[in-house]
Amino acid sequence: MSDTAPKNYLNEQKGIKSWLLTHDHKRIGLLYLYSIMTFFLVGGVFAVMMRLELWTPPSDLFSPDTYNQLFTLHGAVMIFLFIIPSIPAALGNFVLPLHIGAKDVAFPRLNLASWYIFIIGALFAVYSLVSGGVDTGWTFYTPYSVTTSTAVVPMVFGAFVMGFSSIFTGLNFIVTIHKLRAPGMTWFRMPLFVWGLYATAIIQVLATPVLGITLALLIMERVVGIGIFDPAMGGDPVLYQHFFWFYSHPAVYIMILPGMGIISEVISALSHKKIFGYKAIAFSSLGIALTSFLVWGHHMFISGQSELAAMVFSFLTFFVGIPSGIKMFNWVATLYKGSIDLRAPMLYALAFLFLFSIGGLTGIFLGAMSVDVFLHDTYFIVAHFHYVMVGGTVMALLAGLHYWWPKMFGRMYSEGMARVSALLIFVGFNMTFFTQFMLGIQGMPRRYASYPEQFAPLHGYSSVGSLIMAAGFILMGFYLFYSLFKGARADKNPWGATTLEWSIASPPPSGNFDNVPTIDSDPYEYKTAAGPNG
Amino acid sequence: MSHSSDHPANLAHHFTEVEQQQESAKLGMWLFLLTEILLFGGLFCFYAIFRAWNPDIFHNAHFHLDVVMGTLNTVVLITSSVTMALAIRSLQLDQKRAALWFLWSTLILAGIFLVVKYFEYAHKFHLGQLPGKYYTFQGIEGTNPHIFFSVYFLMTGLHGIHVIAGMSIIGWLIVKTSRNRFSSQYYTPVEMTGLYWHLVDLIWIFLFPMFYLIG
Amino acid sequence: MDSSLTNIFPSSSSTIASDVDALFNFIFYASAVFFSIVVGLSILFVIRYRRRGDEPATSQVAHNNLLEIVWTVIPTILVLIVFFWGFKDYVRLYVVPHDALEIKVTAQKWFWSFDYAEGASSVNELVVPVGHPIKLLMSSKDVIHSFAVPQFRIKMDVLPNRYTVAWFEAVDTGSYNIFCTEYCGKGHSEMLGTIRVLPAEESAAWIEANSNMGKGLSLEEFGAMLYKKKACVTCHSIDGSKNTGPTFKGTFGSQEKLKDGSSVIVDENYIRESLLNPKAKVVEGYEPVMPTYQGILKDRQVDALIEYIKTLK
Amino acid sequence: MKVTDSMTAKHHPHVLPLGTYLIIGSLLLALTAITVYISLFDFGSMNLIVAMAVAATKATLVALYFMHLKYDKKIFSIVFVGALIFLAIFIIFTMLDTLRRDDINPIRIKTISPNAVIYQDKPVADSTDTAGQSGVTDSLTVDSAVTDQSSH
Repeated sequence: MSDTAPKNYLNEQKGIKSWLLTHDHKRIGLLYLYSIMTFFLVGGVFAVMMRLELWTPPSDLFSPDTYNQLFTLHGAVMIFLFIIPSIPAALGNFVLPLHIGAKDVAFPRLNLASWYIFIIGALFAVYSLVSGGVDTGWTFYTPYSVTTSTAVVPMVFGAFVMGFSSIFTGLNFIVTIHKLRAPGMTWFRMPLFVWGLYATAIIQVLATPVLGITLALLIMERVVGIGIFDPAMGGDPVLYQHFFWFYSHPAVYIMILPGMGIISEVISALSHKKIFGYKAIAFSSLGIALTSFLVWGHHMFISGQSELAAMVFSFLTFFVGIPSGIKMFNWVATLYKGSIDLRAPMLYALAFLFLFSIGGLTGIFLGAMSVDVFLHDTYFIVAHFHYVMVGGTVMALLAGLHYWWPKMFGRMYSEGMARVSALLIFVGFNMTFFTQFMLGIQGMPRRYASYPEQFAPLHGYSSVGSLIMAAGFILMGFYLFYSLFKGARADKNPWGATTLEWSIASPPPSGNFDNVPTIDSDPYEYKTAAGPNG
Repeated sequence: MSHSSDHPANLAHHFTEVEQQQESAKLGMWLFLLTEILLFGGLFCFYAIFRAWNPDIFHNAHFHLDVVMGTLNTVVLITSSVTMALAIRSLQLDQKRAALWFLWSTLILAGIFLVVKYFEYAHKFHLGQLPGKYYTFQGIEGTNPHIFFSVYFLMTGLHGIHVIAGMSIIGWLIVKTSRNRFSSQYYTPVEMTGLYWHLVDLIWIFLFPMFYLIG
Repeated sequence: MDSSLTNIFPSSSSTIASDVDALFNFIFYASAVFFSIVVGLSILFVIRYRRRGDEPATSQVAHNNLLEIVWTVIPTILVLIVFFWGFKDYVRLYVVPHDALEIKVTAQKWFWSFDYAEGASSVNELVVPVGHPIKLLMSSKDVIHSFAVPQFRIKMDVLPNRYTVAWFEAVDTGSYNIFCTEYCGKGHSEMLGTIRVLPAEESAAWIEANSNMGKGLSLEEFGAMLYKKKACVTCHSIDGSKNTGPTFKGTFGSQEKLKDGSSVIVDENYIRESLLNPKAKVVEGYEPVMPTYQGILKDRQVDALIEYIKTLK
Repeated sequence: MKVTDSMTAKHHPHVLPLGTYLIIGSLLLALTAITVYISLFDFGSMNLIVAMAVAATKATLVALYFMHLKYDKKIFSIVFVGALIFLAIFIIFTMLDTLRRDDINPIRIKTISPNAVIYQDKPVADSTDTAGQSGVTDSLTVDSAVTDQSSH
C-alpha cells in the first residue's frame, strides 16, 4: 500500500518476519489491533447465535448445553480476548509514545513479548473451545466450575496467561509515562488519553496478579481439590467471588478508563476547543482507578456475604460513580461554543455520551442495595454492562480507531459509509439492549436458554436489533478494509488537532520524531475567533 | 536508527541518557515486585481467612512442621540476601572477583534452601500430609486439616518456584560477570536480580513465622 | 407509582415491594433529569455550534469553579440519599419477623423442594398463607442457585453446605413464578417453581393434605401426581421424546444399554435404585446428572412412581 | 528533564559501606533467633501479633537497606507501600464478609457439614456432623465423585 509514500514504519521493512520480530510500538499496536478485531468477530458471532436462539421462547435452535457454552464463550472471548487488550494494547501502544514525544515505549522487547503471551493465552482459550467448550459463564463461579465436566482448565489457564500480557503492558506504560516524556512535557501537559492509560495501567499491575492467583487456585481446586473454594472440600464458594471480583471489578475500569481518555481527545479535537476541566478529568481518572478497588462487593449483594460488607461496598460504590459524572459534564461543557466537526470520530464520541450516560446512570440502580436485590442477575444487569462496555468502551474504541486511522495507515475511509455504519450500530445497539432493561424489570433472569412466553415480544425486538448492529459492524469492516488500499491519502493532520502525533507524517516514520520535540504549551491550544482564550 | 557516536554502548536508542534508562529499569522492576506481592497476596488472604475460621487446625497442624529446618532455611535465605547485596556492592566498586564469589555464594545458599525444602516435602509426602484431597494423614485433630497443608504447600511451593527462577537468573549473571559484561558503569541486571532476590527473602520472612512458629 | 412504569413492573405483591419500587422510581426520575441535561445540552451544542467551513471555536473557556463544584456536590448528595434509602430497605429484606412461618428450601439441579414444619413437603410448588410472614431457610445440595420471586422483589443465593435466609409477606393471593437466577448448568432455565398464595385456611388445608402421602388415590394416580410434583417431568418425557434423561414411555421391562457397556432390564429394583442412587447405572447416551431422591421420596412414593411408570406403555 | 549533559559523564553509583550490610544481616539473624525463642512461650492471641511484628521489622530492614529504599527515589517506596496498602484492602474487606456473616442471621456463619467429603468415610478425631443434614453431605460426596471421573 506504500508505492509512492515516503519511508514510514509500514514500508521501511518488509516481510512477515519484520512484523513478528518488530520492536516498534506502532507495529505491535497493529498486531494487537488485528488480533482483537479477529476475536471481536468471533465473540460477535457467538452473540448473534445467542440472539437467534433467544428469538423464540423454547430452546429450539441450540440445545441448552450449546447455549450455555455460547454465552460463556461470548463473555470470555469478549472480556479477556477483546475488551481488556483493545484500547490499551492496540490503540494505546500506537498512540502513547507519539502523544508524549517518545521514540518508543520503555521496554520494547517486553512489549513484543506481551503480545506473544497474549497469543499463547488465546491459543489455550481456542484449545478449550475445540476440546468441548466451557459452560461456566465467563465468571467461572465455584462450585459449578469445579464440578462441570467441560474443558474449564485450558480456558482458565488461557485467561491466567493473558493476565501476564496485561500486566506487562501496564508496567511498560507506567514506566514510559514516568520516564520517557519529551523535554517540557510536564504531567499537566500530557494529553488526557495518556492520563487514561496511566490510570488503567495502575489497575492492570495492581489487580491482575490477584486474578492470576485466583485462576491458579481454581485450577488447583479442580486438579488437587485444595478446599478453598469447593464446599465439598471444606471451602467457601463465596470466597471465590471475592477473589474474582477484586480483579474483575477494577477490570471494568481497565476497559472504560482508556475509552474515556479517547473521548476527551476526540471531543476536544473535533470541537477545536480546549478541553473543559483538564485537571478534573485527569484526577477523576486516578480517583476512579484507586476507588475501583474498594467496591467489588457490589457484585455480591445477594451472594450470602455479610450485611456489613454489603453496606460498606454499597457506600463506596457511589463514590466511584461521582468522578464518571464529573467527566460527563466536562465533555458537554467542552462542546459549548466549540466549532463542532461532525465527522465519524465525533459521531462515535456523541454516541458514547448518550450510551454511557445510560450505562452509568443504570449503575446507580444497581448500587442501591434494595433495588439491586430485585434487579440482580436479571437482564437489567446484562443491559447495564452492555451499555457500559459496548456503549462506552466499544464506542470509544471506534471513535479512536476512526480518529487515528489516517495516522496509522495514511489513508482516509469513506466518511459517508462511516456515518451509515455509525447510525446502524447506534440504532441496533439501543434496540438490542434497551429492551433488555425492560426485560430485567419484568424479572427475566439472565443465562436462560429458554424462557416463559411472557418475555417473548421484547426478546424478539432485541434479536432484531442485534442483527441491525451486526450489519453496521460488517459495513465498517468493509469500508475500513477498502480504505487500506483505495482510500484517499491522509494529511498529517486531517482533524486540525494539536497533540504531538499530528505534527509528524501520516503514517509516522519508524523512529517517530526525527528531533525529539520540546514542549512549551498545553496539549489543547486551539485558535479562537473572539480573541485569545476568550 | 541513527545513533550519535557518543551514544553509550548499553544505552537503547529510545533513551537519551544512561540514568534515565537505569531508573526506568528500576521502576519497571519495582512495579514487577508489586505484582509479585499481590500475587502472593491472594494466598496470604487464603491463609488469613481460613486461619480465622479454623484456628484449631492451624494450631494443631503447625506442630507437624519442623522448626529446626524452618529456622535453618531462614538463616540460609537471609545470608543469601546479604551475599546478593554484597555482590552488587562489589560490582559498584569494580571488584569483579569478589562479585563472582558473592554470586556463587548466593547460588549455593539458594541450593541449600531447596535441599532442606526437599527433605521437608519428602517427609510430608511420606506421611500423607498432602494438600487437598490427597491428604491421608490421621494424626491431626480439628476441622479439615488438609486445608492447612493446601495453603502450606501452595505458599511454600510458589515461593520455591521463585527461588528456582532466581537461581537460574543468578546463574546467568555469573556467566555474564565472568565475561566482564558488568562494571560500575553498567550492572542494572544484577541490581534488578538483587531486588527480586530480596523480595523472595522478604516473603519467606513472613512465611516462616506464619507456618512454623504460630500456626 | 407512575402509571407508565407500572405497565412494565411485575405486580408488587409483597409488603416490601412498593418500598423497593419507590426507591427505583426516585432513582429513575433523578437519572432522567441528569440524562436530559447531558444529552439535551449535547444536542443543543452540536446544532448551535456546528462547524461550518474553517472557523475556529468562539470560546476557549477551560474551567469554571462554581460550575464544577455544583456538578460535583449535587450528585454526591443525591447518591448519598440513594445509599441510605437502599441500605434501610436491604436490612428490612433480611431481618426476619419473629412470628414468621419457617419453611426449609432445598435447591438442587434442577428443582426446588420445600419442607414444612408440619412434615409436609413439595417440589417446585410452595403454598403459603396470604398476609403472614414466611421465612425461607435455604441451602443447596450441589452448586449455587438463587431463589428469586420478581413480584415479591426478593432474591437470595442458595449456597451448598451453608444456610442463607430470605423472607417475604405476600399481600395478594395468586400464583407467582420462582426463578433460579444463579446460573447452575444445563437445566438452569427449567428450574422454575410456583408460589401459590392462598387464604390462610386453604393454605393450612393444603399443607395438611400434603402431609398424608396421597391418601385416597390409587398408587398409579399418586405416581402420576408425583411425576409432575417431584419434577421428574423436567428431564423425563412420557411421550417417547428424548430429553435430559431417557423417556419413561415403554421403558418398563425393556433392556437398556448402560454407559459402562453392560445392560440391565428395567424392573422395580432398577427404578428404585435409579431414584435413590441415580449415578450407579447410567443409561448409554446420557450424562450422570440426575440428583438422588434419597430422603426426598418416602417408600410409598417410590412404589407409586414405579406403578406409574409401569402404565406408560 | 535534563537533556544531554550526563550523556558522556560517568555514572556514579551510590555505594553503601560494607559494615552496613553486615550489621543489617546480623540484625536479621538476631531477630530470627528472637522470634524462634519467643515462639516457645504461649501468649495466646498475642502469638500472632508478636511474630508478625518481628517479621515486619525484619522486612522493613530488608526493604530499607538491602533494597535501598532508604537511599533511592521516593517513587520506589510509593510503589512498594502501595502494594502493601492494596493487599491490606483485599484482606480486610474480604474479612469484613467472612467474619461477620452472622450479624443478622446467626445460622449463616456455620457450615452445615463442617468436614470435607474426604473425611466422611473414615474415622476422624473430631467429626462433629451435628446438623443432621446428611442429605447435603451425601449429595456433595456424590458430586465430587462425579468430578473425579469427568475431569481426568
